[in-house]
Amino acid sequence: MRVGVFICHCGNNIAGTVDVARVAEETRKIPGVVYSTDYMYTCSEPGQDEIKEAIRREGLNRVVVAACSPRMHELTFRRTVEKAGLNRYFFEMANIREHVSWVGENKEANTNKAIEAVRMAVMKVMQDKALYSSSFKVNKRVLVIGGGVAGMQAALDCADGGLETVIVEKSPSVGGMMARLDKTFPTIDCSICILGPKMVDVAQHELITLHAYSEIEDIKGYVGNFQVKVRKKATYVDWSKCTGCGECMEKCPGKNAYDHFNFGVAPTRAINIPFPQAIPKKAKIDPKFCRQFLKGKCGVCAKVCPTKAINYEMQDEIVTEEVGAIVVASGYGLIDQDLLPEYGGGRYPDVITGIQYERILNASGPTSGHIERPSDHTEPKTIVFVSCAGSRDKSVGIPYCSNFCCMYIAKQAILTKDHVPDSQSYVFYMDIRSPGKGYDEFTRRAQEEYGARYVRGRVSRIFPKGKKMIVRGADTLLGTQVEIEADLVVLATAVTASPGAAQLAEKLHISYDTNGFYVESHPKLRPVETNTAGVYLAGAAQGPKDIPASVSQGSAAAAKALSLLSKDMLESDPAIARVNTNACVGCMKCVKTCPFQAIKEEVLRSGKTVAQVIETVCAGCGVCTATCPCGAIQLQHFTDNQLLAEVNALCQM
Amino acid sequence: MNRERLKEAVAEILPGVDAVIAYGQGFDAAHGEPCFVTKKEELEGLILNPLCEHNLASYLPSRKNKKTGVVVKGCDSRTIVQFLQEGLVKRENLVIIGVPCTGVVSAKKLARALDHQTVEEVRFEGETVIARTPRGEKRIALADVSPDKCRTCRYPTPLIYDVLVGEPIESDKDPAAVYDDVRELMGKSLEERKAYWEKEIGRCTRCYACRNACPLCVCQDSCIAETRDPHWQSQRSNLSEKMMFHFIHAIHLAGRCTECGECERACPMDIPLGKLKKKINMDMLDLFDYVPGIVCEDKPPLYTFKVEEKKIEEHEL
Amino acid sequence: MSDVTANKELRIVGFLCNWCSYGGADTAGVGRFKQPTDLRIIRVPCSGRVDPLLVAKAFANGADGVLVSGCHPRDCHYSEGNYYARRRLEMLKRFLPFIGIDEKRFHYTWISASEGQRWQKTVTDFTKRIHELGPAGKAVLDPADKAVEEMAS
Amino acid sequence: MKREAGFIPKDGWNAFLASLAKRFNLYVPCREGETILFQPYHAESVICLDRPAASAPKGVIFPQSETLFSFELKKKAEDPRKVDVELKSEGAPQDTAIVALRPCDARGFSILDPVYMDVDPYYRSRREKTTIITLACPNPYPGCFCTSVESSPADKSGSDVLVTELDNGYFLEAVTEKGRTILDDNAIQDGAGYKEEAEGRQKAAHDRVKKAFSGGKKVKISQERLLSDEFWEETTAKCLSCGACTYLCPTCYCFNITDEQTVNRGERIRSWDSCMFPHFTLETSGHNPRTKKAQRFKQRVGHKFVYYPEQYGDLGCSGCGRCIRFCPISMEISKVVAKLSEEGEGSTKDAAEGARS
Repeated sequence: MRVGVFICHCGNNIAGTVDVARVAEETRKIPGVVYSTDYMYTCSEPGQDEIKEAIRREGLNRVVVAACSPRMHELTFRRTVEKAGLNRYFFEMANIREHVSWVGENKEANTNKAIEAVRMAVMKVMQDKALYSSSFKVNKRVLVIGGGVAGMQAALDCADGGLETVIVEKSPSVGGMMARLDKTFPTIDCSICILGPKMVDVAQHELITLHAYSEIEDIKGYVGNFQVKVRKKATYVDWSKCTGCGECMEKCPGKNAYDHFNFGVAPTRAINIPFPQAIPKKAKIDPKFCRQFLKGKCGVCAKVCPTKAINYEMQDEIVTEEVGAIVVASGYGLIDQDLLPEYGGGRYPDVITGIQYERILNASGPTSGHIERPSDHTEPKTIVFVSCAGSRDKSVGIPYCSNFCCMYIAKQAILTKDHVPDSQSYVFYMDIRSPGKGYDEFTRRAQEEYGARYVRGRVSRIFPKGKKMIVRGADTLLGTQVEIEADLVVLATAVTASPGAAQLAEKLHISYDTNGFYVESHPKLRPVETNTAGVYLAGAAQGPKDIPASVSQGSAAAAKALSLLSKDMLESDPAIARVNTNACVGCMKCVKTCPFQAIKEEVLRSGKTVAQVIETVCAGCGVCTATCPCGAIQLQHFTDNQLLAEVNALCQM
Repeated sequence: MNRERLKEAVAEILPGVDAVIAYGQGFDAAHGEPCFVTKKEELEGLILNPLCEHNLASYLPSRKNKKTGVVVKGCDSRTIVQFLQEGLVKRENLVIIGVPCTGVVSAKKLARALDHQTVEEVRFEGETVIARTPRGEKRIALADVSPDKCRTCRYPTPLIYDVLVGEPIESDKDPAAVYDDVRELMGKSLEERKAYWEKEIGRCTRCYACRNACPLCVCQDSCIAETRDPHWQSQRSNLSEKMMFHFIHAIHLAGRCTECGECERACPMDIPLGKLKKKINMDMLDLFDYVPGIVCEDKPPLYTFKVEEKKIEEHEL
Repeated sequence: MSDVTANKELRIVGFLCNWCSYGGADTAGVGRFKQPTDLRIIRVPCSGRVDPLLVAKAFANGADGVLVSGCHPRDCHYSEGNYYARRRLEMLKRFLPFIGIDEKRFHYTWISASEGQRWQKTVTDFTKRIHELGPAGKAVLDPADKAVEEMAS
Repeated sequence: MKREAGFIPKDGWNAFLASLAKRFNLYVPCREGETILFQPYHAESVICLDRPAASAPKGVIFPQSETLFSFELKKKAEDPRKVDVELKSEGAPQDTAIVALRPCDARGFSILDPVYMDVDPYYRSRREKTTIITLACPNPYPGCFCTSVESSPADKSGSDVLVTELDNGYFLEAVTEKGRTILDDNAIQDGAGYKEEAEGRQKAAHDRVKKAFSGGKKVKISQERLLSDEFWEETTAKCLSCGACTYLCPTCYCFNITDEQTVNRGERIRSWDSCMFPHFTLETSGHNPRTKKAQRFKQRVGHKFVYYPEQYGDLGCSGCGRCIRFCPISMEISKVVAKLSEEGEGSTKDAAEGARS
């Protein structure tokens, strides 16, 4: 055994609190170590060359690098040793930065800890076996979860790149939040006018299959070969017949159905097409409000439908899609206003949310673009905008900034002035966050050209007084209490993870942070990947984002999927379970505990029954190894003997 | 326990099986022994009395693909149920002769009661054992020389059988008492418990009689106590290695041990090995409401899970 | 081992799952959350890989404390590994004191990749506890060996 | 001149042990729970003479596991390619005595001697340093068959002193020079007068031992049966293939050698092994010539009653009966030998008669 060890200074990150020279020196005393040195930046190109050179010069057959976390650079160095002709698994990393130099204060203790960490790695590397990956076919189809702007962008890019793409959208139409916006900052483009064409492209692209009003039921498989069960929820309208003529909606007597698209600004019909530009433009029945379902008699829509598309008996349907990669663009939600009682949103009709205001401003909205108070449909003259309604507020469990509220408030203030020239807008804010291109100029215009009055401070309470809403808050710049008699109050309610985000994450085996947003595999360097191979993130599902950020992340995720599926075969990770058929007694306990059904029974020629691992299905968790009583099934690279070598290196000194 | 009816039952199934595993007379009057019957002539050698202490089910997994008849008491039948839970035997290859049992004799305890003299004759009158040694005849209450498992036996009638020799018996034992011995030891201090096991397990010679007698030690020839890959244990005969071996045995039996007592019975050093497994069983019962070897459809608790574990709470520091 | 550290450090072994807890320890590092230096970390793919026997072996070899940490339930990278771990490790925790190993020396918990502070707190508190308990004492000799030693002395 | 026979009154026995303990590492049969084991003597030892110990005192001279030598790999940081190996061997054994073992156990050593004395320094040095003070067996115990292997409850082979318990004391016979030095002690009275009483008891015990097979050392094993697979399959169907028989046996001497190393220290360990274990014959290639317990049990019986005799002209068994007494499934080696012997099982009866006449 000829082990070479390289101790990294990482500039001062490690060398600052660890005596790297001593670590290298102590390491030389370990039997089997023939070369040990310290280096300024081992991950740098000269650093890697030094490793390759040493492998040749010293005839090393095992390499240990003591540096940062293997989660950071293990792959880098595996490639390095491979380039020098070693098997990539004849390599171990000792984490002496994140786990030592950055967290320990006493240099001597750190140094000692580093020495032992390296000793452990050396003992492990001497137990390592050469592993070789095998390759398997990939399914060149992509699943996009969510038909918002991020999801559509990802789908269009994948499809344009030649990949069959499936979109699964929870609501009856694609478009997501952007479809509900009136204008977009900072250019004041008509939102649906720029989104509409994309929606049409999605509908018309021959490589895109759209499952609207559908949800993910279950996901099995692994990168390159996922099996996805999609639940197509019953619409009670046969979409293959529905032409979207709208007759049914006209005649429907169920006039007070909740309008999800307009966030309940005004009621809609029990059978409805969510909005004029909907894709697909199909009607669906909301049984919660439909007389046929509530009273068992009505059937008006069935009578008037020219294509006899109505089917009250319709059931949910499960379809299975096989894909090789998945883009998760499931979007975001908004804070439950009950958490903000002091504002009275939901209690007082004239206290509304930003997104509701978008619908009121919108020409094709319930008010046809005329600004009016929900309570008495009069035109408001004094409008107060409250930013950070829940955002950056630990007391409601939302420590983070919702990212785009400052901008849309400025936009809404501008639009308000356009609609009602004699109106006055007030904006309560904590800070104005407008870092994007042309953003800060935009918020200034709102103040300077459109006369919106910005008050720096929090609103403490909102309550009605006659027809008015009293907004009481602090002006922290003037250091005084302010009270404004408003006709309409708009709350920039906080962005949250979309409802059901956690359940979806569990189906995908990806992780989510304490706020419910999905976790990327590296915040800086792998922002659209997840820790599950073949699953990528796009849009606000990963964290609050505005349109351009969502669109670019959609394209980025698509690029990842495209590069993954550009190959016909994928390399399987050889660090999977393997069975020693001599030792296996065929008790099949491993079969019972494998989370992936990756182990099956096999009868050898000798007639002996043993366990057999299905290589492509095994994900390498090692549950089987911990289950097997006779140590016959061993997770490669984390075998009993390899872990025992580490334990013994620690606890027998 | 009716020997004649047993012989009939065995004779009946004998033609259809590779062998019937029953009981014969052991090397002396105080011992029974397993007896593999393959020919009618061997029927005469069969015995059926409280000397039938062994758990004959132990032989079944190694005969998974051979059609086998086996004589089981209530306690032994739990082993078969456990086998079926784990798929270690094929039901269709088993012909189970069940024997209701009111308690057996622990050869070890009998030897003690007879001061380890050579035993010339043993008779049974109801609940009394009558033994003759060179020192004369001695009458002993069966309860005084029966294994601990009998004292808390809850299943005197086999839970699974094809033929039942004798009438079913109801248990009159208190279920709560099953783990009294474990509770007693847990009542002692940590140091006392440590000392207790150091003394008991210190006697271990690593002869592996406990392991080989254990019906649920599936590994047998592949036991990790002896292998180098994986290399869990050295061959040193010091206490920590002995401890480690019995730790392995206990952990591997977690939620599987049917408390048949074979490990203790087989141990030439009289180490109370059953206690180790019983302690874990006690916890399995508390945590997962699971008792091994009762319901064929059950799943051993460590080979399954619940997303919400009612009894497991986060441990605070 | 240098005298300084030899005297004040105890032997604590941690088995951390790669995806959550090891990442959590990394996050703690990136955040420079200071911790005691006793703990040594062994990286495993999943808490479900942690065979209770590994913990036993560490104790048999003289570890003063053993810590196992995995992904939070529902959040396992392998979807189910930590559920099996939870059952095995709970069983182990209850069994250890029966054979004379203080269950306080063994702790298992769930820490996600984003919970750097939680990791810092766990390491700090567990190390504190082990120091309160003191050294576990070397693996015991065979009674016979003991006696022989006595005779020799 | 040194005494050939000695006598110790009952009340002098403990003093005798105490005086031995001053000169020797003394091993005595102690009660450990319900079992009796040979353990180092100390003032509080609960000594038990009334039945044979569960395991033979073999381990005192041939330990269950011993460190043949330990090693340390030493390196200097300046020259990491160079490794110095430092070997440490165990210290020389101290004067040791085993007291109150049974003649079958003592005979066990005389069966181990020809195997190890000339070739194994570890065994030899301990054997030479050890004095064996045997207690004649008052009566047989379940499974005993010493007379069938031409031994007896008062067999002297392997012993340095043979002690016979009498009504009011212990009669000591010196068997070897070592033995005479033991008797050369003022606390021990002259025993000449007790010889007759002792011999009477010894004879009585001898006659009570059940004869399991005839022929003694010359027992004729039928080659045909020895080589018949069916015979062994049938005989061992119930065998659990554990090592209880071999590990309790006073004459089994098979061992395994393993190296244990962590980082830079290690040991070479010799430990008991058992022909009943499949790993015993497992070859590096993975091939195993004895995968069946039938093959393994045949080896054990064959070794003791055919191969060992062929090599050393004596049986490899002292008839202590432990392997029968402690076998979890009552495997009866003496019965197996009877079946193997050409006279067959029937022979035991007339053999017993022969013994009576």
